[in-house]
Amino acid sequence: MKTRKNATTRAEPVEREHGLHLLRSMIRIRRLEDKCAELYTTTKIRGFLHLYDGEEAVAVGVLEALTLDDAIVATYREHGHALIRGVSAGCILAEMYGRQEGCSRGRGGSMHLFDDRTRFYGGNAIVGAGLPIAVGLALADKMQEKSRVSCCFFGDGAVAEGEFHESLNLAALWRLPVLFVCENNLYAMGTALRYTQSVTDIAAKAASYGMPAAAVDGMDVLAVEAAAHLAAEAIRAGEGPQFLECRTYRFRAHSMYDAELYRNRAEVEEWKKRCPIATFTERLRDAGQVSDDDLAQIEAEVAREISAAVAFAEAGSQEPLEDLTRFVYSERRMP
Amino acid sequence: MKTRKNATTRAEPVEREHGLHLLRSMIRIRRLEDKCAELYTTTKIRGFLHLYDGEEAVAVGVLEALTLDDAIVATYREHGHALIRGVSAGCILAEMYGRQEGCSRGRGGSMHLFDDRTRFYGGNAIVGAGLPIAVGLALADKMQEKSRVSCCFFGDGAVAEGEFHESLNLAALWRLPVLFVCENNLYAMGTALRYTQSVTDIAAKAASYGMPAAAVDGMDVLAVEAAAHLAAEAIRAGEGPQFLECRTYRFRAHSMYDAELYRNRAEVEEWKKRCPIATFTERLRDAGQVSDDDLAQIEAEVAREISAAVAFAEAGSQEPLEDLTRFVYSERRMP
Amino acid sequence: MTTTAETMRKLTYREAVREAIREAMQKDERVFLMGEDVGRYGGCFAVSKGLFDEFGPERIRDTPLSESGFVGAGIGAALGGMRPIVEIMTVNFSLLAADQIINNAAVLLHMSGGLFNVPIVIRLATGGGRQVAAQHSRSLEGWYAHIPGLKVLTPATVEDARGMLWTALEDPDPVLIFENSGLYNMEGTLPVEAGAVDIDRARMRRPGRDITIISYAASLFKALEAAEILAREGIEAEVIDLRTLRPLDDTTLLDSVARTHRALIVDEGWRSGSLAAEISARIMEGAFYELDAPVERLCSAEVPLPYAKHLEDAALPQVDKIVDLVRTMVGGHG
Amino acid sequence: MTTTAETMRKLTYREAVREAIREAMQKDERVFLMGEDVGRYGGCFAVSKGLFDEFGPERIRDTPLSESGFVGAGIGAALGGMRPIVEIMTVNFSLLAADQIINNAAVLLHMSGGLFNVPIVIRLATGGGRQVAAQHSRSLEGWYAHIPGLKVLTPATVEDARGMLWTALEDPDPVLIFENSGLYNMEGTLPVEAGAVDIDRARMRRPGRDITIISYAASLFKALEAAEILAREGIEAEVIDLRTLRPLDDTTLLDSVARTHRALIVDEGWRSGSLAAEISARIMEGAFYELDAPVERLCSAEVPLPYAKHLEDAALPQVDKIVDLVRTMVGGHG
Ligand SMILES: Cc1ncc(C[n+]2csc(CCOP(=O)(O)OP(=O)(O)O)c2C)c(N)n1
Ligand SMILES: Cc1ncc(C[n+]2csc(CCOP(=O)(O)OP(=O)(O)O)c2C)c(N)n1
Ligand SMILES: [Mg+2]
Ligand SMILES: [Mg+2]
Repeated sequence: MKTRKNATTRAEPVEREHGLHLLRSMIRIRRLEDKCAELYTTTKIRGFLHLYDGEEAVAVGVLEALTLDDAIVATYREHGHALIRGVSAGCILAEMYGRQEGCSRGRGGSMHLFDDRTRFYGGNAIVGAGLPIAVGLALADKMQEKSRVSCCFFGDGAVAEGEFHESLNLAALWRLPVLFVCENNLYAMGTALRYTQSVTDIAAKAASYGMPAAAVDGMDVLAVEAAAHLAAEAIRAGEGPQFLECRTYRFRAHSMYDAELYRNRAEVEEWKKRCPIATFTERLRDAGQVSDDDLAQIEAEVAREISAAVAFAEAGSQEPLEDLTRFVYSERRMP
Repeated sequence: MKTRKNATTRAEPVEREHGLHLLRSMIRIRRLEDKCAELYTTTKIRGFLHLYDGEEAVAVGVLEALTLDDAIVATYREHGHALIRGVSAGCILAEMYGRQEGCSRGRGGSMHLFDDRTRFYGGNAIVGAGLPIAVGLALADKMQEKSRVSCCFFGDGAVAEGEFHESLNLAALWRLPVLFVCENNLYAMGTALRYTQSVTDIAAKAASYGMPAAAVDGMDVLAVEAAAHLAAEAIRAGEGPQFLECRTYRFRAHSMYDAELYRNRAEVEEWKKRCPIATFTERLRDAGQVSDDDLAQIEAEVAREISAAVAFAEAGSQEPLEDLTRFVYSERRMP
Repeated sequence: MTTTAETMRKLTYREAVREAIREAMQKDERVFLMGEDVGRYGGCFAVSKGLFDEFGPERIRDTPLSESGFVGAGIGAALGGMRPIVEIMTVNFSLLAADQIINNAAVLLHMSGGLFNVPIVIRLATGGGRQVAAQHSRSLEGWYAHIPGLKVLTPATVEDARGMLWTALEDPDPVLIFENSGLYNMEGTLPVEAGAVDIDRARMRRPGRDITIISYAASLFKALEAAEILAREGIEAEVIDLRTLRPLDDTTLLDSVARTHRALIVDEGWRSGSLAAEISARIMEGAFYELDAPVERLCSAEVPLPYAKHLEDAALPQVDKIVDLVRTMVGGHG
Repeated sequence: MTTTAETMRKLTYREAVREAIREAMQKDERVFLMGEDVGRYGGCFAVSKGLFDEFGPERIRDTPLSESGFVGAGIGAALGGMRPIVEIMTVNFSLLAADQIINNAAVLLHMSGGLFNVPIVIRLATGGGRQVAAQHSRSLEGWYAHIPGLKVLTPATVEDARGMLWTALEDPDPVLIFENSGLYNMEGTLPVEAGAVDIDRARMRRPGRDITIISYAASLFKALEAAEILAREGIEAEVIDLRTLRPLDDTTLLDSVARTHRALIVDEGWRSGSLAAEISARIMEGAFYELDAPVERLCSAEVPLPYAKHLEDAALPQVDKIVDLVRTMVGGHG
């Protein structure tokens, strides 16, 4: 049972183009989330809305290590994952508008983004329920001798669920190509990790299944990327499942309903100093790899992307009522 | 996380009276089970029947460490536990005969023995489902500031269930007075432990919840007793839950339906050499603490107990049909 | 109940549940509340807000995300002499605890020949209509009502939200209380001295002579609204609130149908195998010769509830659909 | 189907299921069987006996006791291009997997707007009558039939036991096949060339004119036996085998009732909120004016099934009760 602890890449250099790409990716997520928050207050978006601010380095770093052939299973806090995976901001927003141009026809909303082209298997709003699915996707790959990774994102809260235990055991027992990514933001809704786990070291817990597990600084996109690369390589090399605990923090409330009674402002502010976007920008700037112009250009591009996405969503249409009962069952037999 | 491995008492002396008591207890279980098997072939007993032959040292050793105030939650392989706990062989057999004189009125059968006087909370036939109940019993004790132990028996197969994970975490997180006893007989029905667990060291798994865990030779009644005593003392001292893995083996088939295709005769024979009754008898004999007369006397007593029990069961009556719907709900309000 | 203005007061459904919990905990040391985010967060639907500060972490007990584990622990605690109120955030997550509820809580008393009863109260938010999509919008109260050994309560009014919890806590057996999340903000009035309520009887919420509309929880108010509209057209609908889905109170239903000779059931659950089907079947069995027309059901469309508002609205029973259906039923035959 | 003697052969229900699995696995590499003790043990009910030796541990895959985990893995494998047959030993243990079945398998296609279908087949043993007590004796097939997105099959005959599995494997959506454990030893004949069967229609298993008895699986044979007894008294009961509980084939039922004007449903499930209630309600809605008497239901007593044989027998629907009920129904009115 090896535990790769705190893999860090602080010292390693990063190519300018790659650095800008990572930065742009994180900013795209942040701006999309900001827009979502805004659209929620104007009631364009309804239902539950869970934002990813502060955690961008996790999705960006991990997805960088995967190819479009790999499969993704995410949670209800998945706008960023979908976006980086290649689902357009327009389709994502249209989904939250409840338009049929949305990536799930407007039926899923914020918590249930799906995309078949990029093997994005949702957007699952039952905590822990995505893990067995990822195990099964990996089982299918193994049985079909496909060298693909099935990557499952989930929160620290999911670790307490029985499905976590069953899934890790199955994946390790059968040596399946699963990448488990725990987005440990220290809280499950309003319940801090120390109130949910008798042992709060999640990577160590994962290692107890005989699965290589690493804990990384989830506020450091390069650290996440490096660890994810190592893990994905090990998986493709047939070494079985790998576990990544990304230690991160959510800057916003759990959902738009959350009054945040369970944590204090100071803690949030402390973490905000470690903002993955700000710190990475600083780092690139220190290395002379990004200029103010670059930044302005990125922001402008992203702003254009987001406003085009809003326009797309606004222009979207409603699925006809007659279609309500479509897709309860498939419309055709399968091959 | 301390793991007390292979606690052993080989060297320790045992008082004659106590030794005879333990031996008698194990023999009582064995003879009761033998009778059950016989009664099954004559169809006096029906349904599922799971026998405990080979594992007697576990129930006897563990229950020796507990008082009548403590609570027990067992599995469908629980005749021995009920018997040693103090449920009469007559009530147990009457239950398997489906008589209203049975400890569960004949409604539960072999898998569902219950007794309120001895806080014997069943006989649960859903693998793993007893663990959360034991956690809750312990929670009640803790909240009521009662210094009692809730002891839960379960098999190696249960370790794979999500409820195992949730229960161990809850018990450790809340420091509840639970004694978890895993009866590791190496098989869950026909599936060997190595096919169900990525890591087969169950005590180590338990320790990963931050819970003291010991693995003991489950064929050695003194070793089990000693480990159980230590664990129970720790629990009563407020040290929170403790875990005991008892490494044992079942000599008979999983149930009366099992063709035993999954293990070979040689393996069974090898284990039979370690029969907890035979080895303990030898040991007492070597120490000059038991004579052939003693043994003959025990066997005679037990034979009388069992035949009286059969007579009691045979003489039992059927619950009237009008009572079928009694106890779906309670017959009176509670205080 | 005759009460003067000063003995009545206003509060929301949410406050009513909270009060019931608080007072039960004050009165009975054995009572405690356990569930995800019931404590520090204040409860997913803010029901338990403030109780953590009042009663502390032992009795307002935040649990990990372990539905099976903590529901089972609730069962064990009930066996051990406590009176746990276990909150499952929404009925959707109760599927993770179905084993404990159905394999343990519902059977222990009967299977033990009467030795071990399980006085647990499980509270669950239920219902659709808030655009939270398929995995968060189920109405499974009728489905749970299939299981012998459970009692299933569905308080619609502020009075029942408060009183039923008390009654449930006095009940020796497992009780599931389904709180329709659409009702938490609803205001109602309550006598200052309100206490436990019976859970054995359905209740007529509006008298009528032309048809019986049978409903419960959130749909009840749609039925009442429809009844008002119909009244303006001269159709007098009697509206019955089931209140308890298991055991069902047949008498009140059959008596009503014997007067009106027509019945419509409005149920937010899916149609096939619904509680509405059960009621239709019971009327068939108990009042067939009283019927002037077939009993009809208005249920949710048989789809996982979609996020988009227009689709969700279309999937759920609505006032206009009730009105239309009643018009046809009353006008059509008889 | 006209077949000569030499093209027919005898086999048990158990063998029929086994053959279907074997042939599906031979024909389609994507098919595999996964579940507790399906491999080395030979299957809890010996259904898969011999298949492990034939296909090896990858395709006859023993799982740990992790119902939620391996059912979820089956869903994932289905999404990933395989055609898993997941065996849950008995329906009672499926409660541990209810989350995956209902929160995932049943909703993914609709919620994804048609993107992701889940071609999983889940086989579950069901039913009471073997003295294995409350936790092992439930009949929950009707209960699962409440859930949109699932298909629920209940093969009664050897032909259906074999053919329905094939059809299920060709189905793009999640299919639950409930095998009543009391039927495994039943022998039947089958054409040598038997293949897939339709799963869209109920089937008349015996024609009659006086009453329609609607049933499925093990109860079907009780209904048929009762019909024989009744025939000797001059009462001709038409017996319908539902075969598929979701989606229900109304047409066959309603056509029959339109001929007989009376109906009795025999269902091993508990009465309240049962599939039997659904059928009664559908007849109410679709054939009310055809009825000469109220539709009746014969279900299991609403108790956790007890171990003692006399109590268990009393709790389950039995031939003599069917006969008595039909006599009253046909004699009583109309
Ligand atoms: C099975 C289940 N139980 C409860 C919930 C309600 N719920 C939604 S998110 C959440 C907290 C999850 O925390 P975590 O896994 O850490 O993810 P995070 O929200 O922090 O990203 C809870 C309790 C749920 N969706 N599913
Ligand atoms: C949840 C659940 N799944 C499956 C079964 C069927 N079953 C009964 S006993 C058993 C094996 C359990 O093995 P283990 O826990 O090691 O206990 P042992 O029988 O060896 O004492 C299985 C699979 C069950 N009773 N409950
Ligand atoms: Mg979290
Ligand atoms: Mg075992």
